[in-house]
Amino acid sequence: MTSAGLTRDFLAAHDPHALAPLDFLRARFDAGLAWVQYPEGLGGLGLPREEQSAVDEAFTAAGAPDNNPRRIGIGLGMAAPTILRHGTDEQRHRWLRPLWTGEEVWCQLFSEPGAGSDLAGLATRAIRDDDGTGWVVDGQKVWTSMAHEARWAILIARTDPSVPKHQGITYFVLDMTAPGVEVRPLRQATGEAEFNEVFLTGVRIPDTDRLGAVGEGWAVAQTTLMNERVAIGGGASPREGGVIGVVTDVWRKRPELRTPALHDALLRLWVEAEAARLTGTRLRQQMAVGQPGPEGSAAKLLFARLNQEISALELDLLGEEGLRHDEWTMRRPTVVDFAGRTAGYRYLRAKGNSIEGGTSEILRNIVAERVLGLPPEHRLDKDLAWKDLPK
Amino acid sequence: MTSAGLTRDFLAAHDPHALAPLDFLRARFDAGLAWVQYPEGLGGLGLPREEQSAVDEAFTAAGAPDNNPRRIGIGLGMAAPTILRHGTDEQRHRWLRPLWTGEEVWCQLFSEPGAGSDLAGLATRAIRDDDGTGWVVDGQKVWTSMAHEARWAILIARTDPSVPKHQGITYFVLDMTAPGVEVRPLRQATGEAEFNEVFLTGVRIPDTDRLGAVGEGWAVAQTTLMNERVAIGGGASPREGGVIGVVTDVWRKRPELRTPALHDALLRLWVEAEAARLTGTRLRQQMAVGQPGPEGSAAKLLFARLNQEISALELDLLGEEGLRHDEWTMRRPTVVDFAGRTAGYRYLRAKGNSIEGGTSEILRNIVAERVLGLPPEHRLDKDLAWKDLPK
Amino acid sequence: MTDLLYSDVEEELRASVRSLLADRAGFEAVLARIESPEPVDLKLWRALAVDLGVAGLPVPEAGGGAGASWRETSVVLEELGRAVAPVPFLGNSVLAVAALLGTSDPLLDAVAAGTRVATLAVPLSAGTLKTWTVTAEGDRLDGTVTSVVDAGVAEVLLVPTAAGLYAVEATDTERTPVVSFDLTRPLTDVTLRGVTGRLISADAAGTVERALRAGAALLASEQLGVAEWCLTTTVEYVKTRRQFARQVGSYQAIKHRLADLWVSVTEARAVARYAADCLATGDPDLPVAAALAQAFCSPVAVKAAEECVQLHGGIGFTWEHPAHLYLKRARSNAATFGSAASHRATLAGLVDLPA
Amino acid sequence: MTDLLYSDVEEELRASVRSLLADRAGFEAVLARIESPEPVDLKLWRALAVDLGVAGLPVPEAGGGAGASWRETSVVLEELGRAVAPVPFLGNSVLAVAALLGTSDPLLDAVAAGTRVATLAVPLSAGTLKTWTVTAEGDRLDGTVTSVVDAGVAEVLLVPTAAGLYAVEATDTERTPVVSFDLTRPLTDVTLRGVTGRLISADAAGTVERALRAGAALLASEQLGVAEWCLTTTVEYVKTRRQFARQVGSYQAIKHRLADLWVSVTEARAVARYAADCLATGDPDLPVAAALAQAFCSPVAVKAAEECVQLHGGIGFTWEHPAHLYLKRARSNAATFGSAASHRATLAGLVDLPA
Repeated sequence: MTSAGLTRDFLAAHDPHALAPLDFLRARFDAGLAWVQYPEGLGGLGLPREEQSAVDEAFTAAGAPDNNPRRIGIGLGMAAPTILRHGTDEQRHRWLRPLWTGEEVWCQLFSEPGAGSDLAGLATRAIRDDDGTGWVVDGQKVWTSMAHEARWAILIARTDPSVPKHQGITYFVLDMTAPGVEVRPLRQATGEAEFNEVFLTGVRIPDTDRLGAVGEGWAVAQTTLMNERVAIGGGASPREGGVIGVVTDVWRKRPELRTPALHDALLRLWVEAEAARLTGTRLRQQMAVGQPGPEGSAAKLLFARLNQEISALELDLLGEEGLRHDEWTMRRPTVVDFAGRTAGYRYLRAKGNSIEGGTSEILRNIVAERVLGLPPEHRLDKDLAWKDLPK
Repeated sequence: MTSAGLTRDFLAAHDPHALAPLDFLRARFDAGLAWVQYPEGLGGLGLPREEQSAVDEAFTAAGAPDNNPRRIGIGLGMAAPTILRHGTDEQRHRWLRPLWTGEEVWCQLFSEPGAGSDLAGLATRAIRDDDGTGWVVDGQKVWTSMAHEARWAILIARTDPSVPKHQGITYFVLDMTAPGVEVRPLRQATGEAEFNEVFLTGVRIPDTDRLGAVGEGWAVAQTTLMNERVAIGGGASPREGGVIGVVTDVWRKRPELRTPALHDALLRLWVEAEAARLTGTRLRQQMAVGQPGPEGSAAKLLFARLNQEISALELDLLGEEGLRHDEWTMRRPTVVDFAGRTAGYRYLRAKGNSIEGGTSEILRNIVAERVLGLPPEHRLDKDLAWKDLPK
Repeated sequence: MTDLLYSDVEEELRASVRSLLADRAGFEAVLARIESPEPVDLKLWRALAVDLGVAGLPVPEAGGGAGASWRETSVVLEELGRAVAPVPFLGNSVLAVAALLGTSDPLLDAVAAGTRVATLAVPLSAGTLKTWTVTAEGDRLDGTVTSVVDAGVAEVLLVPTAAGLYAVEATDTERTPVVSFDLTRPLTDVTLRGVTGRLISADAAGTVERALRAGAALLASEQLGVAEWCLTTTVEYVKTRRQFARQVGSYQAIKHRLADLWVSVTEARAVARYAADCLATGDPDLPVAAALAQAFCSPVAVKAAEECVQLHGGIGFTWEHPAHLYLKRARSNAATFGSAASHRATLAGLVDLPA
Repeated sequence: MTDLLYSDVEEELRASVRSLLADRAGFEAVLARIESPEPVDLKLWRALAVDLGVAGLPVPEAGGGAGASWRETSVVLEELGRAVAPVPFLGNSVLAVAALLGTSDPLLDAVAAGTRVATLAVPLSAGTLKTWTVTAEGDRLDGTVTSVVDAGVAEVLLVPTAAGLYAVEATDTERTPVVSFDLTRPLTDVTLRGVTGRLISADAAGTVERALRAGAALLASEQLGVAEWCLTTTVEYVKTRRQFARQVGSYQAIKHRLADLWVSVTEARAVARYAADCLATGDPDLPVAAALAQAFCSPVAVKAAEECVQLHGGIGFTWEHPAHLYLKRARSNAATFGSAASHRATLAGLVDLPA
């Protein structure tokens, strides 16, 4: 039967308004309509990924509850594909269902204060415990969204410092309620704390929560990171979707702010935003016909630059209003609300776009080396043991 | 006696309108009023360099002939200071007087097709001749202005390929009329040939025309290059001097070409040009009080970028006229006439500004490493013998 | 949904055109030709028009054309841009075809077949044309049009006047070659003194607007081709050129600039494809797509050509290296069918962002 | 000839101010203060004003000042910019002093001595002021002025009205703190309801114009200070921070960006010095110099602060790192005394480049 037919049947059998939302979501998962490209028994039907959007639309049209995908984005976008690809059957069955239904929130413990762009340089240590059934982890992670709400974390840690850095890393799933896990808010330039620092002190992880082989963590992490970049660059949007729509709205509604110089500056950015949007559309068309182009890196580079330039223009436009802010209170947002705050907030928050999820500098390296085939940077750190690297 | 007094006396004794120009110039040289900072007997009086401009002004006011400084710029700006610093007494006396009077034009044989930014990588070979009294030179030089009019060239050539590249170079003065010197025009994107390629085939140079010790040519060349950069960046100019004056003139005279977008673009460039001009003024004030700042590199970077952006704006302004050119004839100009040709000529010629005399990329390296103290580029070529370098 | 990809048919067409151009319009041949008495390569043109049949791609087969669409035309333009090939494609197969397509004039047959070269007598720089420099008294035309593309080799000129669009025999006019800034795209000043014209359309304004809009939409593909050649050539050069015993392309500042350029070219492809598709499908968004195409692709091509010259160092500044031809084409294109700034001003009206 | 260098006296003054700020306005202290109930550091202000005597540098000694010039003021502003120090120097020692200098009002004594803090009641964003939001009926003033710098701590407000410039006691007004985008430069909305004012000058327009022009000319030095701090701090950081076992500052793309930034800062220094010197010497080119100063230095400071955040990576985006304070100051300065674009428009009139 087709996914459309199965969806119809499911909705006929399960009234979204009668069932409790969690029961409805669990049933949907069990029917294989969560993510149809996943295997049967794991929320899917083994169908092409393209069929999912029609399924989602049918559920939305029927008024079905959703799993609050922005809240569980890290689980959906990064943990799940990694567990699916590298997990054991037991691990998949344990984690994927509550992940998808939103019962369990996930976070990502990758970056460290000393390992940002150079993620593989990480220093968090995992050492086999005495009885050999698990690991003891010590270290500090940073830039962790949702750590304060998360039940589980995907974690990479160094299990062998005596080999070159990419070889001594292992990938774990960490229970965030385990003793020794301390989460502290990390305040940003905006005054908020979207992110956290996570301190790990003698935290025990059972070996059954390791994902992939010991020392293979870097390869496993690639699955996570690849999915992160697709997620950040992705998303179809209509013309004037995103931050450009905010500033065009101001322009249209407030003719008293207009000047000839700002007019041309606005039009330049409108053109750039529309070009970036069409580039994203073309990328999705390529992916749909199975030509995954390298345009994903372009999309993320453009997204960051445009958000920054457009929000700066908005400040230019606002003049005195740009000198005034709404609040600097330390808050703990779970999703970034670009449109709901002041232009100043957008300006500051957008500065993070070229740092988080891969700096623009690293993305340019990736484009230059992987797309254009230019020679790699001179590196000392590929062959030396991690412990012998200059720090 | 002061240089002002000496100038007065000299002009009283030598009527510039009565003497033949060359005789007048020779007499001026012999009186030490050519370049007062040079030693006595070599056209100078050993006085501070700052006194020269008053002397020059007095000669100009008296209607004295000049030595056509743009035509002999390479001799004045590069060869002369190098000969003064590194030449023997005999060499100084042989070359400096006819150089300054303009009787003998000089050119510079440094760059090669394979050695542009990496000048020290040059491949032109000089080998001791059989009787040990001279050298035989073979190789190809490029980007040589005035080679077709020059009597002498300053030349660097490799005398020892078995040592690292900076150590195996020797500095010579080459007689451009010697057998085996072939000068071919090098046509540029503008259609003209300001420059030449110079092919050297078994050219003999007497050892008495070597400047500095064998193998010390790179150090000697630094004197030449330092003076080149000062020359390119230098020069006081009034507000709207240079290419910005050309485009402001078009703007003022032809209101029908104006648009709001171009207006702001023009003002941005006006601001940039004025900032660059003030930067040059400040540089000269620093040099005058003996604080030679590193602003010289900034001046050359700015000069190139501004010429390029301003000439592009002029094309934007001209619309249809920019589609039309004056001529593509292969000509051999001796000085670059930025103002006398079309906007399209300026646009094309300005592209050379960020390449000639040190590319903008190399200048940024210099600023980053020498001014900001950032780590040097990773290099393979400092310790390996020149002959063993990858080419 | 607009299709921004290339179809298999389009890729086959591209391969044929590229192969022909590689054979017949190599750089040395182009360089030799542009200073010769015959700067336009009419033999190459015939091979394109007659052998490959690309002179009238969007014209129905019944009308002498190939029965394809403007999308295929845009692919040909990409390749012509990559080769800066001196053929009268822009005048004939873009401007004249676009002008004639809306009419039922029989001239379209010959123009689409490539057997009679035609062009539209407007200044190449015109983004729109609101006044006419040629007047019609009955069927007698008088006046001058400057900087007309491909008029030097055209047999027929389509001349707009207040009274309508006329076809005139090119040999009846006085044609003065212009020293063009872009040597691979010679321009001609055309003067008509009592020349007899044949009325093709009473609506010159509408016809010219349609043709110039098609021109703006499709020129983006030529600009994409120019930019791609510059990017590809520069990337290859910096991989082989060594300075300080390292490939120039191993220096990170160079790498990042080329990465940024690649991003821009990637965007230009999406934008140019969008414009071509809107034109081919009669999408109501065409006015926006065409203005966007020029506002975006025009500076990208210039940037690519400028980086090409700079990153080649001295050699890129010589007459003997192809880079200057691309720089001149890119810069000339930036003033063709209206500047990027004028297209931004057009967009302001179209998308309700008033001054 | 304009002197664009720093005199020995200026360098000594710089050293004193820098040393005081290093002791008393370190980053942690500033960060703690900006969210406290007293965001402005009046103890530091007294040390500057009374101990160092920099509150009224251009005021003749007979008038309570230091008998120096606006050049020395600009050096103090460079240092205050380097420290983003929260003191009422801009309101008091630039705006109020400039407004009072042209008058013979005795208030200048106290303001120049730093014993009574004053500011000019105009919106900080104003490049020029053509209409007044406060009206005077006899000596009774009514109205509101928004976003006034240093009004929160000022004792005296200089209030422009159509009838002239008045001095009012700050405590007689209603002052509402603004949540300022730049936390180190708190703004205040000031409302006057029948407040008694003392007429200082009948020519409010001329006085305000003079003060705002001095503000524009001198703010460039603060912007230079901000830019210099950002450049220096970033250069130091990339020398020590390692990624991939290499100093971040060894990557050429980073090096070139910092070299370009150094060039811009070098230019900004020449431009800011020129403006300060023109102001100090009453040079007739002052209007051009002041507009140029803002048109050029304002974007340089923003660029420097943006590069500082980006090249610090994640740490530069945290509240605990000073970079964000400089970013906020630079961005806020870009909207202070008129935007760069508005100063370009002013230049258009001054140097005969009409629209």
